[in-house]
Amino acid sequence: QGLAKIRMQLGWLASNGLLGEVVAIEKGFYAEQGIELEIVPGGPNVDGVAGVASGQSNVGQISSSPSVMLARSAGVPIKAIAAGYQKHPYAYFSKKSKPIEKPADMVGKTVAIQPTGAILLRALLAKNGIAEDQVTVVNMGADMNQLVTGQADAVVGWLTNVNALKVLGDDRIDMLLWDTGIQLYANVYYTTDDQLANNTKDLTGFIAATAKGWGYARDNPAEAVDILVKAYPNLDKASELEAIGPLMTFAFNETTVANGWGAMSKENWEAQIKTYADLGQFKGTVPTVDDVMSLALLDATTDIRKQVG
Amino acid sequence: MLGAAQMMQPVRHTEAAGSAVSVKNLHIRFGSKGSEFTALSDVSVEVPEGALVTMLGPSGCGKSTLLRAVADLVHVSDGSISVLGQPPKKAREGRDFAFVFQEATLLPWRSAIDNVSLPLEVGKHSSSQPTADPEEMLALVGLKGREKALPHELSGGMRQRVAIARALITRPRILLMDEPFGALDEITRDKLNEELLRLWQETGTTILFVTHSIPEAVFLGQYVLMLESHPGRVKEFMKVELPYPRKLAMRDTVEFIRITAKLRALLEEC
Amino acid sequence: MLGAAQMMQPVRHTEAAGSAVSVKNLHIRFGSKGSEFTALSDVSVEVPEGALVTMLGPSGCGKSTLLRAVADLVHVSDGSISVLGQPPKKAREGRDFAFVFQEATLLPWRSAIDNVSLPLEVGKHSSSQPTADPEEMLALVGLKGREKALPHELSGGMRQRVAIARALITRPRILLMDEPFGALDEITRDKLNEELLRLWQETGTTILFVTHSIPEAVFLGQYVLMLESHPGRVKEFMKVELPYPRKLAMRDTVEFIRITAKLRALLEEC
Amino acid sequence: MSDVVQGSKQGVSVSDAKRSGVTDAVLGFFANHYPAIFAVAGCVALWQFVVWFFAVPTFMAPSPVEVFYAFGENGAILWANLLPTLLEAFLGFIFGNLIAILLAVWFVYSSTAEKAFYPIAVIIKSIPIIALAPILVLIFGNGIAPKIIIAGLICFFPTLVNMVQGLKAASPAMLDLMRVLSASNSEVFWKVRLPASLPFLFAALKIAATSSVMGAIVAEWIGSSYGLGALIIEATYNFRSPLLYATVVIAAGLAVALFFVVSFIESKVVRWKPDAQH
Amino acid sequence: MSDVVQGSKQGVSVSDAKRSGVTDAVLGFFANHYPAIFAVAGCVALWQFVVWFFAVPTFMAPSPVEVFYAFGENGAILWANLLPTLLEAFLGFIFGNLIAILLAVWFVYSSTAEKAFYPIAVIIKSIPIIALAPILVLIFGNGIAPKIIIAGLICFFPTLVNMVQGLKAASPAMLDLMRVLSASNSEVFWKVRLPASLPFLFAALKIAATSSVMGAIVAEWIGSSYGLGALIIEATYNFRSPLLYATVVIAAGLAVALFFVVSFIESKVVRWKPDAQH
Ligand SMILES: Nc1ncnc2c1ncn2[C@@H]1O[C@H](COP(=O)(O)OP(=O)(O)OP(=O)(O)O)[C@@H](O)[C@H]1O
Ligand SMILES: Nc1ncnc2c1ncn2[C@@H]1O[C@H](COP(=O)(O)OP(=O)(O)OP(=O)(O)O)[C@@H](O)[C@H]1O
Ligand SMILES: Cc1ncc(C[n+]2csc(CCO)c2C)c(N)n1
Ligand SMILES: [Mg+2]
Ligand SMILES: [Mg+2]
Repeated sequence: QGLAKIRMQLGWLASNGLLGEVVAIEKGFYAEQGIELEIVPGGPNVDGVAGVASGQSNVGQISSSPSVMLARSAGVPIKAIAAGYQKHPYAYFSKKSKPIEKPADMVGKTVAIQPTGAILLRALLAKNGIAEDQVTVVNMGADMNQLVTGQADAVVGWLTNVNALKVLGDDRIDMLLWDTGIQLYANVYYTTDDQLANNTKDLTGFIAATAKGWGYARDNPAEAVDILVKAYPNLDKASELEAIGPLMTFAFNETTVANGWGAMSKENWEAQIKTYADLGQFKGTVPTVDDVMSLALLDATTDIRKQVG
Repeated sequence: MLGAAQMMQPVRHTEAAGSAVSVKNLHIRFGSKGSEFTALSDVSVEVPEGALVTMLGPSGCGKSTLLRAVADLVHVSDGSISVLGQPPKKAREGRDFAFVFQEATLLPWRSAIDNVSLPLEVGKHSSSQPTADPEEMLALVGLKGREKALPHELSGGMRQRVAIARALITRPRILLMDEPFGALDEITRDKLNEELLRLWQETGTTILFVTHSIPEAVFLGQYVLMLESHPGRVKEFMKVELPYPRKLAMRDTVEFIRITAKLRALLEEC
Repeated sequence: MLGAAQMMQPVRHTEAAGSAVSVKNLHIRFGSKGSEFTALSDVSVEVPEGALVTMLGPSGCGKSTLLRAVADLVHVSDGSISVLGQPPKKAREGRDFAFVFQEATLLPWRSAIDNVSLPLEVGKHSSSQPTADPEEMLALVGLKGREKALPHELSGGMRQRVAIARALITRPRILLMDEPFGALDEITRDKLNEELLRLWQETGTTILFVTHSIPEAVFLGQYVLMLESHPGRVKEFMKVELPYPRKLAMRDTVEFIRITAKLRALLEEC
Repeated sequence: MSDVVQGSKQGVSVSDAKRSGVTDAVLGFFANHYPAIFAVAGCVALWQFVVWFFAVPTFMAPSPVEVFYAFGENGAILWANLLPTLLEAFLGFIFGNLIAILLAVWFVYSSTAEKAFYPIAVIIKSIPIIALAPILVLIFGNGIAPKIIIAGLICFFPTLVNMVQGLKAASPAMLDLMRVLSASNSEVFWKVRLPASLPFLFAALKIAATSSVMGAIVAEWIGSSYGLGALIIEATYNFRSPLLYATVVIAAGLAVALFFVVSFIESKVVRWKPDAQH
Repeated sequence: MSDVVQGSKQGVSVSDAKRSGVTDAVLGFFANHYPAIFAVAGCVALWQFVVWFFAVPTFMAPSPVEVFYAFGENGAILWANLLPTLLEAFLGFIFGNLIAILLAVWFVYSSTAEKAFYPIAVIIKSIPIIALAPILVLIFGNGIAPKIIIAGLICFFPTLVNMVQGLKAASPAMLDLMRVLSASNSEVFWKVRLPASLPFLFAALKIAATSSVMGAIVAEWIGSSYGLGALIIEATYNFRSPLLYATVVIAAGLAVALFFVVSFIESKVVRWKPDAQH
């Protein structure tokens, strides 16, 4: 009754990337802010940007920060408003017998990536002064088989995906993309310029409540997983219980201790833009930091967010 | 056996009021320009209203083609046809004629009785047009008891009889029959010959009847139209000077035999 | 016109050495248990080797079914058939017979000439089996010049003639013909009747020939087999006491007329 | 074993069937379907053998036994996700085929319409769902509607092509007959063209029966948190192989069931023999 | 305009065609295809109008003009990515249909095979590509092979269903004829069943022509860095709507072209009329 509706468009499957949101719904944090949250599904082929840009949804969550820059450059009027994961969990996995612990180890190896990850690998190589022709790149789908069978020396994935890691077992070396110098955000929240200007109050409430939800989830992982699995019965409770530990290390770290949940920095975004600009990824104009992100909502919710930092 | 014929209102059979079918300088060519085949060349015939014209001619001379042209089923290359004073298309659309095709052409998914009643279900038959009962029509052609059989369960002659019953079920002003009795045994054929004559005399229907049997052509025909081939054209159009009603016994008369012999001689020339 | 027949090696025609076709207590039922239909009931016939048997009977009495049973095309419910001392299946596989179906049954994608030469292309015809030239066969049935026509470009009678040519192109030991001349004009029919007789006398082929024309049955047949219906069974199997070679003129003889009259009377009883 | 029961008449044609009704039905079913049962069983056995012999790890391909356990463990989830997919597939099947049939009828009666819109239909069919999905979601929102549309779109094309071909397959002789009877276009359609096209239509419907399930699944990939499709991506991206395979088995089972429902209806509807006789 | 040229005979049937060969050909083409041209032009115009009238932003749906520009700008990329997809689609088309036809032949001659393996074929067709892809990559590696297999798999099923139906559509009368001629199974197949099934086969091939393109694209989505499918992913991921639409237009164009190639071949091969005459 009288609650303003906020639709949040996912850019990926409903998963543990939503822990805070489902907890906040269940615990009434959104209602406290006078809003009601509806979660719109996305998927591997649905980044949801069109849904947000067209105004069907008020806010969106997208897997990786580059999407926001690329969309902005293509003229889509969206801006990042918060970073769900401070560090991107994207990592290169290799075997101990043929380890890839640092970028230089990639030379002469075969790396399997999804086509959309090609630009990340190029950025990694450029950042570390490795010529692209020194690494053999092959394609992979959603599975890790090529590493197991030896068809490739490295595969990629998210460190939060415990089931994927289980497949690889303990005979595994992880190299986080973040640690190679390509520092992206994950689970980025974004909205349109228009929403940002005209729906400020509800969006502020949304950020505040979401932050509270994530904080509650971190403090009560077992209960949070229960809530998540109740909301999305297709999920596997055991895996989610295992995942929540590593996951929280991406959602909360020293930055959030200082600046609260969801914090982002202009410097980091600037570095991201530069990386992409140097690789010629912007077909339109090169966006400025203020084009791709706004700290307005974070600033408006500093207090609450810092409580859950 | 008299059922169907009796049901129809008796119409006094008057000699040739107007022209039921008038064919003038008809040419029909098949195929595309280079490889053209002339099926009919300069055919002209007048069929008086209420007449019964039987058609004879060597196989492939164009008898079916002529009937089909009258029924607006083939493209006329040259010349003109008028049916009851209208173009064939009009007559077809007004359902002025029924057609018994050379092949039975039954709908394989319909039982015998349903095939017979097809004309009652489709087309613009005016409700005033008298129709017969499908079961009685089937009985008339000797298929009582096989009403429910599908075409593939019927013998060749049975299928042909279903097609005949189908043509007779509405009372068309013109009946076009392409070898309707070709697959029937002589007994059944004789019976249906008499039945057809009675129907004709009682209703005044104009009938064009293709046959390969010279005696049948003479026995039934008020006129006999003979075509010859290469290319198909009129060889003879003659009046059969035998009185109606005709009885089967008439076929042994001298006059009858004289006419058939004459026609056979003509046919041999074709 | 003599071409095809002359090509075939003359084989002296000897009277009934053994049995070409022997049918014993044949029963044929169609349909499933509940709604069974008996097409043939207790039919027994012996066709001597080299005989020419013509078959008469009212429409739907089971003539086609009998021929099809001999050719191993329908399931025999009861009784037995032996063809040249073998089961029908063996005979069929050994291509001991050719079949002219009641419907022409041409392959619509093949031209007339290709339809005629089909038997030369398929099946286990031993190379020793004499065959005729497709063009000559087509000429024999009066289709010279229409070799390249597709079935849908031919008239009904023409299609039937193609089917006849197809059956005659190899020299089978047994010829099964189901109303082969039904759609032909009398002149063509007479010609083919004579042609068939010559072929039979020269080659010693056994022929089973279904017809609706009593004169045709008598003119051709060494024996006449008459079936009656409800259910289909043998009404009469008689020898035609007329000498060969038979000439068309024979049809006006008293003896001929006597036999046809007798058969007509029998048929009327069926 | 020796008493004759009325029911046996309807039973499938087991020769000398004089057993009791139930035995009869069971044996009849087995007699008719044992090749399928053996083949499926053989495939499952082969699969189990390969997994066992090559020691294929579960995440690459679980063994049938593991999949079987996954059924047990995830029974409730599978069941809950089956129903929405079935609904989408069914409605997509109905609408897709209906529109295809109507279009085919239009094409057959208007050659201008055929020339104009057949290419358009081919174009629409050739647009990858992934490019269409955002627009559909934009217009129809995120509910069941876009899923039905996608399932329908996937059924649509084979039926259109088959129906156009089928409606044109009516024999000229029958069309002539209808012409002489001055039958209207709709009468020609119902009495001749449609029955003549049934073999084509049923082939199309069999294709559509399986495609509609696939279509519903694909549609769920464009954004859905329920349905077999959602479960498949969930299982794929979260590396739950046994669940993935169990879901695929359910989906395939659904498709096979729909396929055989259509085949069964066909056998009841088409009881005549083609044109020429004997 | 007035001189009669030989060529006009082959020209399409423009009544009273007595123009020069070239004019004739152009006019003939136009006369035959103007409905399609108008329809496509109409759709494009409508699209342009909607985009303009509702001021649809480019990132949602670019206008035809923008797509046209995208063609110009990305001509080389589009061309380079067209060829691999065409190759995959073509080879998938060939193999998928070949296997489907061979299976259909087997099914028609062995009812046990049909009962055993038709359900298996339905099951295989019902397995989502996404579940099959990892196994295919496992077995066939990362090259063009799994793409051809996926394109083939997608073509395969409609052809199988249509061919089974088509091969069974031969008239009993013709089969009896062949029986009497003691024709072998293969003779019956080549002389009767295959010709009789051609309407079904061509319907299937038309479906397969468009499906094979779609199949190649879907296959490229599961992991490829070239081809129209990869370009679609790339364009989507980078929010390059005009390029996305240009690629989709190319893909659809390819599918339409293949469709009409099959239709053209059909019109050359099937020249007879169905069974009954006149
Ligand atoms: N497949 C079938 N199913 C049911 N009944 C059949 C089937 N085939 C034939 N019959 C029936 O068997 C009987 C004999 O048919 P058949 O074709 O042998 O007759 P026929 O003597 O050749 O007749 P016609 O002279 O008309 O050709 C007919 O009553 C027919 O209805
Ligand atoms: N569609 C067609 N294309 C080409 N030629 C045709 C076509 N239809 C008929 N013909 C030819 O026209 C001629 C006349 O055919 P039609 O069917 O009228 O003969 P008919 O007199 O009825 O012969 P029959 O007594 O054998 O039935 C034949 O030579 C035939 O080959
Ligand atoms: C660039 C990039 N984006 C997304 C994913 C996949 N992904 C997106 S969210 C998620 C689960 C985390 O909660 C996973 C696995 C990827 N692999 N690479
Ligand atoms: Mg004719
Ligand atoms: Mg018969």
